Amino acid sequence: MTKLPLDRWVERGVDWLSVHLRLLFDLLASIISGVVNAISSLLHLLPEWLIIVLLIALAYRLGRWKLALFTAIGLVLIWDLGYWDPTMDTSALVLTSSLISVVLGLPLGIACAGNRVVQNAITPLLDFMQTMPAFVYLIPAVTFFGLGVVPGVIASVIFSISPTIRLTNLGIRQVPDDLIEASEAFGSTPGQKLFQVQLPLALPNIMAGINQTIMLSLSMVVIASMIGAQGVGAEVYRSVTQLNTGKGFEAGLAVVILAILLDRLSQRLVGSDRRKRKGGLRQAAWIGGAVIVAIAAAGVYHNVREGAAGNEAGSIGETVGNRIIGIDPGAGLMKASAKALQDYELRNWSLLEGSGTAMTAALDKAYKAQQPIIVTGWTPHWMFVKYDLKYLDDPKGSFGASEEIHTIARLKLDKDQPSAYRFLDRFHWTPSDMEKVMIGISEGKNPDDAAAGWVKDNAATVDEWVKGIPPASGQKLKLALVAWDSEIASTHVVKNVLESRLGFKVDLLQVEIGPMWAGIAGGDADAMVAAWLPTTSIDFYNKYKGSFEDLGSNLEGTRLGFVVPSYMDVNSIEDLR
Amino acid sequence: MTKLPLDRWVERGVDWLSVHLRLLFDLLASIISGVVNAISSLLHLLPEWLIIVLLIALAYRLGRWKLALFTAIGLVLIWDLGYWDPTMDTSALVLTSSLISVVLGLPLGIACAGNRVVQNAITPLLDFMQTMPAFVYLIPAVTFFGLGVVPGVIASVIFSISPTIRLTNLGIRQVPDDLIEASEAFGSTPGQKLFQVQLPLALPNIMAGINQTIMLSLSMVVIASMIGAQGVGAEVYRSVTQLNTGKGFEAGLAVVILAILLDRLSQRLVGSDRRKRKGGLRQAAWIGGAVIVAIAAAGVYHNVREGAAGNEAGSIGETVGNRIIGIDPGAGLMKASAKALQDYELRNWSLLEGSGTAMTAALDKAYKAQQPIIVTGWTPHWMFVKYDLKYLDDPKGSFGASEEIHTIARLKLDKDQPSAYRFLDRFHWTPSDMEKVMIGISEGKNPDDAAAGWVKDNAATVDEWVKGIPPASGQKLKLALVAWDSEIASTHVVKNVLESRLGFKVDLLQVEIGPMWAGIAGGDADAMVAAWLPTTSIDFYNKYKGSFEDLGSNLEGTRLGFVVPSYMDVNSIEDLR
Amino acid sequence: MPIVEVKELTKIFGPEPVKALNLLAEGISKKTIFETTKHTVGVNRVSFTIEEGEIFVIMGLSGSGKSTLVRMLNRLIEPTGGKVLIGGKDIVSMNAQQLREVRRERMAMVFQKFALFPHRTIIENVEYGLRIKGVDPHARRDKALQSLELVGLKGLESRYPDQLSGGMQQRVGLARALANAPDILLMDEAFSALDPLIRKDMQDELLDLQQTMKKTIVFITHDLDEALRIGDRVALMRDGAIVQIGTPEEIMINPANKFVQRFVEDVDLSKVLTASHVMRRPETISPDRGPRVALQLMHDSGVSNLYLVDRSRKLLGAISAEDASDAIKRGRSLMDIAIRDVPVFRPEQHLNELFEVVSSTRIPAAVVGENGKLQGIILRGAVLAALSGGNEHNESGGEGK
Amino acid sequence: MPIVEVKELTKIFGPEPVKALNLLAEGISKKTIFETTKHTVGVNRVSFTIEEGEIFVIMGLSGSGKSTLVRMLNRLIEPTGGKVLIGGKDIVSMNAQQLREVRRERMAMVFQKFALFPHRTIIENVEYGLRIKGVDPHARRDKALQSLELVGLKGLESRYPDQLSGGMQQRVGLARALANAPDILLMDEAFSALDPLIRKDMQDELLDLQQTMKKTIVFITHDLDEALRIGDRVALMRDGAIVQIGTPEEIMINPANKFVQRFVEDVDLSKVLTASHVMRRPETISPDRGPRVALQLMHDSGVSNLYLVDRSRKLLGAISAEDASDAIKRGRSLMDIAIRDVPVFRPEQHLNELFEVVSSTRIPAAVVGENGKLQGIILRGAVLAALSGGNEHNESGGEGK
Ligand SMILES: Nc1ncnc2c1ncn2[C@@H]1O[C@H](COP(=O)(O)OP(=O)(O)OP(=O)(O)O)[C@@H](O)[C@H]1O
Ligand SMILES: Nc1ncnc2c1ncn2[C@@H]1O[C@H](COP(=O)(O)OP(=O)(O)OP(=O)(O)O)[C@@H](O)[C@H]1O
Ligand SMILES: [Mg+2]
Ligand SMILES: [Mg+2]
Repeated sequence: MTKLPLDRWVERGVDWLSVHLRLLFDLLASIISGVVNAISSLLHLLPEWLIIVLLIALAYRLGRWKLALFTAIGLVLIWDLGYWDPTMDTSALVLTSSLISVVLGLPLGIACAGNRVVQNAITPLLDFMQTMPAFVYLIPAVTFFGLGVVPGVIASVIFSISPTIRLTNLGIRQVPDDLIEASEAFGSTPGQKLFQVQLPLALPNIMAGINQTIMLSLSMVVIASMIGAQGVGAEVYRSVTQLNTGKGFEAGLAVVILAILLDRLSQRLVGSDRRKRKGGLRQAAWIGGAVIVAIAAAGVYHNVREGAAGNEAGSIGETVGNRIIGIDPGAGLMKASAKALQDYELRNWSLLEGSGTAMTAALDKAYKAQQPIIVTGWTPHWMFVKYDLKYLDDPKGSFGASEEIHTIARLKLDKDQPSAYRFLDRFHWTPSDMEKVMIGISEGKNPDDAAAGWVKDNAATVDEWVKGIPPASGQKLKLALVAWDSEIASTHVVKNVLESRLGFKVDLLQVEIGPMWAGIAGGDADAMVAAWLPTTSIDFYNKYKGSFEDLGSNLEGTRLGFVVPSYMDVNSIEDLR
Repeated sequence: MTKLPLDRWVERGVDWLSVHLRLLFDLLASIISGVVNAISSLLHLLPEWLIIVLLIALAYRLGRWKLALFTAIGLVLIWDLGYWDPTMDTSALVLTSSLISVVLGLPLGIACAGNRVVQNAITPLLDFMQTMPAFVYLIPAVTFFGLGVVPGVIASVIFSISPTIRLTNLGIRQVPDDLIEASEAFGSTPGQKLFQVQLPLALPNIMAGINQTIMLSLSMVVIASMIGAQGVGAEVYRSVTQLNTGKGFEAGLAVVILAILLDRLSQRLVGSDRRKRKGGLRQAAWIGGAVIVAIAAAGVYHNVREGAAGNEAGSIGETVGNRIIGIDPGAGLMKASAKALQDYELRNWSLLEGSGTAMTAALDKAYKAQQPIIVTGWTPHWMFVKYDLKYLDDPKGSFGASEEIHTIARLKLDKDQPSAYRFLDRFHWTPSDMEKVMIGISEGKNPDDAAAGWVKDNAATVDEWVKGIPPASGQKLKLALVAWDSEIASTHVVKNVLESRLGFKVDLLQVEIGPMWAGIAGGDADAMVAAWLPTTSIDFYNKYKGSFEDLGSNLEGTRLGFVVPSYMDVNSIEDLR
Repeated sequence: MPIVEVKELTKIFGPEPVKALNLLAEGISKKTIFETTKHTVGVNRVSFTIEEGEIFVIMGLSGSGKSTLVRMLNRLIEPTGGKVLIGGKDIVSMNAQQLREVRRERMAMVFQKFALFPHRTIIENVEYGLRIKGVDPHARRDKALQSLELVGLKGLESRYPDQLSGGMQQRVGLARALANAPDILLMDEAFSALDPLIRKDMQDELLDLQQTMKKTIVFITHDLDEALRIGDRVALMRDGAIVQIGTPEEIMINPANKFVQRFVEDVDLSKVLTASHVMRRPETISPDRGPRVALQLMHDSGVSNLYLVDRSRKLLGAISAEDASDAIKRGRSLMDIAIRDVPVFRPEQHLNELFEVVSSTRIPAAVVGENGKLQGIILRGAVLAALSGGNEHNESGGEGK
Repeated sequence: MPIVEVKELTKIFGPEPVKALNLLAEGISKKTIFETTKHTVGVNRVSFTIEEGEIFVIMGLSGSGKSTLVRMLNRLIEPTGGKVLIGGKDIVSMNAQQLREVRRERMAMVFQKFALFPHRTIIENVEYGLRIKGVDPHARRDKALQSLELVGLKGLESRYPDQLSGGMQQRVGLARALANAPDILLMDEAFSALDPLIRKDMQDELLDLQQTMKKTIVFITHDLDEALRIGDRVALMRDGAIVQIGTPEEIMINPANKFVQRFVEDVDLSKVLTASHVMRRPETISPDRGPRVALQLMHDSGVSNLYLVDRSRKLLGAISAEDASDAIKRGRSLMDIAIRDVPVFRPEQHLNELFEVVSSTRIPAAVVGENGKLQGIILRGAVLAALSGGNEHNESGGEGK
């Protein structure tokens, strides 16, 4: 049976969409970013204490003193911990996505309840949206909508809309038949039946759905931060990639407080107590409607203003929105980039945190459209093979000298697995070797096949590596790797050699950079060939020093820096000023 | 308003937990990994076609041909796309975490419905668990449970248990009063009422909750893969990081198919149609119970088999669980300790990473209970004043000779701040001096006060240090320190002298050991008095050589080694074997 | 034109009603159909008409299809077959908009199980129909309050249904229907949870509505007395079919079959039967005859009283045997000795109104029509015989004392 | 010992019942309490006892607290004050375990609004109580089937409640309670949705249960006839308090106040009043007297019949005036001319059983006790007078014909 070329189809589909629906996507993006920006600028405009007081007052009016107390403590804590600004950014994002989810989800849930066909059609779609990993569509989302808050909102909506739809449907279906009959007997229109009978009686279920929607959209903020949505999510991501649990917890706590506040306030707004609910639903609908209109207006305004202010003179900064697309915040490259911005006094430039993948996606998009873009890059990377790129000169040496990639083994590996240890110690190749493997993978080859191909083509080199090492007999070996293209390439090559030449059974543990180091240090993984030094991984190296063995470099001549497509008319970082 | 040191607390809490609840965590980890491994090996044992046929048959029995058709197409597609094995891994993970969620969530939901106090207590907890970003607790989870599938399962449960609890609660609360009354009028026990009336009537809601739990735990597979849980999640992550949308989609599709299958089969198993539901609930409870028992048994078996390899007789090793309590993983002491373990061939001993604080906390706890304990220790340290301790002999010299503590200044400090430079150069004291300050701090004195007290009591010594140095006029000075007790003591004394005698304004920068050196080398900090040499800090010393100025030692006669309370009947590291 | 016209209306519950419909057409019984096809015949080819201003009562065994039938009148249940014409328009073939119009403007329903909205206060429940129609808030609040007052629940406007007793809830349902002021009221056991006093009030209210507003009312009840009291016509159902339709008296007096007879046997006949049902032919004499003739007449027909009537049979008085023989002795005319205060009833008066007089009068009471003509007399034995339910009452005949 | 004893039982609905309780103790009326404190007095210091084997009927206005009262008997509603002793034990102070025991073994309830479990089939609904008790599946299925058959729903075991008509659902609720075979049955308007035929069957069933099994039944109804038919005693409630307790006859005949009188005025008296209520003193004669004496006696007391009794007043026959004068002519003894087929009733027979005979008999029927002694005779006028509701019936007196 030949494999269904599903991957090919999907990619073609995505390409097609990105070409043909660009207008639609741009429109969507500008609406969403308008809304988010409107909310966000509103939140940033008002002083902290005013927002806190307003929210406490609202909480007191809606709930009882308990809620007000929680609001007070929670918000002051956020303020005190220093997460006020990012929290407001996140609020804007989450408010927007929850709003969209509810505004779309309620009618869909109602439609499902009214019609079994609709329900049967929508349910699997919901399952799909909720379980298709966000990571999968984040990349196309970046292609369609660019980096930043917009794809974050969209991913949140996709992930979190489901409970609202499902529980609205369920709630309406559970309304007793005799009440529906009573309503119909008086000649209610479907709308009257809905608003006067079905929705009020389904309210507890609907509110449970909205609660889950809010919770889920907040649970997406970290993932959204990986494609450049700023806010507490980014703080969490940054802390965590720096193995800073305490700080991560603080930022996470800000998320939790925000979640509870949003949830409780929205629940109270509608009124969970039947006795007081009466006008609640309609009131909520009114308020909701008003808020939506206001925000939409603000968004359009924001958009128009930006559009007007925007494209004056053609400085490079302006053409790329003064943004440099970065990668994971924990990476040493980001630190170096930050240093570069400082060294060259690029004050109004911002470095967008995200992930390596998001960066390449953004690059791909810009490249195809021949638009200007500046990214943080490193060699070896397949992007240099695939696109025509250049490093910006770095006269001040902010990015330091070139880096090496080290092989790191756990303690005592030499005792436990001497053969593997010896091979790993000897493993050493060149950037061009690595790029050969990388480009193969980036063109869709299975990494195992790409590695096998390289090993076959470079039998001589490989023979050198394994000469005189007694083969093992099926022992297990765990290699950790981080999902950077370069590491996928090298680790698979190592794996291939270990298996095909030395008779090991290799498990690959693909993890984040922090866990990778923690894993080696804790002895959960045996080795890795992914330690970029002295810049990228230095913090981890220092942190775990003593708990691992450094087998020296396996590749030299890497480079870090700001990278632009060669069609761009800029050559040095100094030109960016 | 000073910032709440929440991050500090959390980190300490985590450290504390990782030391004190290790047994519990280990137990948990072995149970969970047992279950996952049991399921996973079962799934891998059976040939693909058999599993497919079995599932199709089950689907046909439970649902109608539609479900069977979907099962067939879905599973064959997964097979065809080549994701069979990872999908089975993921199934094991997701089955385990959903099972745990449902098994814990149902009773909790019932408890919430029965008792408003419980509900009020649990609801915010659920909000917390669902919105605290998984990334935050993944790192501690790795500390607690190691890399791999276990922290993945735990993170999934934390994230996905909420809907089951919430909707069980809501469903039960919505059961009409008159039916509850009818049930009570016949003298139902609370259990009978629950199983005969409340649960069956709440079933649609409960199943909606379980559906969401399954969906959410599947949505965690990618995140779980970041800490080493293998499966489709890892495939997705890998593909996506290679910007390989198509492949990512394929792997994601496997997740989706798995989700839909799990959901539909579990829904059908209980029976969503009231007309057929009758025995369904009890049947489901039975099946569920049986499955749990079987899997638990398999897990215990798996565990016992693994465990049997371990311990022998009543050696010292056993009394302390073969563990030596260490400190921060980055410290040279840890490296030396690791070396010692190696030198003395203490194979099944483990060196527990943690922090100085955690170590002393553990020591204090054991000492009070007169229990055996082995820690890594160093002199000067207040613990030697407070407790009756002894170093274990180190005949092989793994810990090297005694150490000195050096004062290190940044380059050009002599030019910029000659007064400070001169004082620092002169600063020199004895272990007993230092211990005086340390014990004060350990007894709860503020470090500043303890230092001031010492300075007052030793005016003569201090006068020596500052004699002839012209005082500054409020210049700022940054001292870096690492949060070991000895360094806190010395740095505060230095600070006190600089401020009270020389008119400086001193900022203390408490950092990790790596950043401390980096800070001095980079000029971010002016000096530090914490360079243990030649063992502890040697790597940093070498690494940054040339970027700092070594002002020579400020204290001699320190020592490193394994330390035990003197009531323990062991004298040499060799006795540990 | 009748306001409601039902033609061959049928309802079959089950997944394949048409199959069962065919069986039904073949004359297979409801029970057999259930046993063979698991389909339940709810209503079985029912036809009738209801005139405007009529109170049409439906009675029948539990499960005989009364609720189903009434629910089909406003198409809450979709009929399997047949037609329902409301004011001449077939409701079964209406589109949603037309149907809504009819339900809003022409009909309102009181439900057997109340079906109050638990999330609305009492007054909001009562307002529901008006709100649906778009009546403005003030007007609808006023109407709802009136309606609540009518059912005796004033002061409870702001409670919720679950705070009311069963009977109160039922009255809220009633008020909700009444507030709508529809032409046709469909009432499914609307008084079943009411105590006798309030029930009687409500019955009077209905009768009032019927008379003053010409409302048409379809009323399901299990209470025979109620059916008799308010029903213009009664339909008796069994196994989905109508067994008999007629005025209450027709049904009581001429039950169509054993079933109907058993059904009505417990009724308090004194509230059904009228003087005309129990009166016997009186022996009369005209005032131009003499007492001797009178005495002879009494002797011949074995009675002890004669009724004196003029030529147009207008009652003038009564003659007792004693007085007649006395008159012969004294030579007086019949007019002289006639007893003038003969108790008089109208023929449509119910027996229970007769008891007191009949039990104590010395001369059997007379039954006199509108025009003053003597129609009959009431003998105690005949009254008792009628109450015993025996069917001999309508035969006229002398009392054999 | 009474099986149920209720002492000063009170229920007040609202957040602060004790406050309202004090007001109540001060004698403030339910209405005022509601208006001032928004608390509803459900039941107001009610006390009574029920003996074992008794059918105790509770009637009263809608909202008068009947359901609340009955629900407190098994503590579904927690009383605000007072005691309920079941078999001597106070149910209010029981712990959960004891309460459960009582509910399982001693009482079962039929709910006004049925409260069937929608997720269970009919038979499973009926089995519910048995299942709760832990009866084994076969036994409980058998009992449930019996119980279902009793209420006439055999064959519908596997349907679901929403597929049944209202009356059928009510009977399922009934069957559910009966299946439990409790000592005490609490029935809240348990027959309200039943048609007259089935209702009568059910009433007979209850009477049967009471007689054969000595069950105690507390029965709420709005149907006066029903109360009369099955009630040993009737309690009449108003505004939460009991206005009158007594046998049906006591209440009909001696209503405690205007309210009770109005409440019962519509009742069919022929089902309440018995022969003993309407019988008059007969003129008797012993067989050793001659016909002449008899004739004289008739003439003196103005009657046309005498009843022949022996020395212990045992009825031997009747003597008519005609026969007596005939006997004088022919010289026959009273025994010879006695009419032997005098219609005879027992004193406790209801009037409606008498109608047929009384209407057609030539000689007034006799009322004879258990021992065969003549107690009185039934005159038509007296029957009618009693039915007219006049209160003169118990006075004995001759018929003034
Ligand atoms: N849950 C409740 N909350 C407040 N008031 C209540 C509640 N339940 C009953 N009541 C009030 O208590 C009083 C007695 O109600 P109950 O149900 O006992 O009447 P009932 O005699 O059974 O009437 P019906 O014949 O209409 O069923 C009523 O005034 C009612 O409004
Ligand atoms: N939804 C349904 N599904 C199946 N059968 C039904 C359904 N509704 C009613 N029936 C059946 O239709 C028949 C008629 O029911 P209906 O409710 O009209 O009776 P009813 O005359 O109103 O009785 P009651 O006096 O007891 O209310 C019954 O046999 C009942 O079981
Ligand atoms: Mg009905
Ligand atoms: Mg009641």
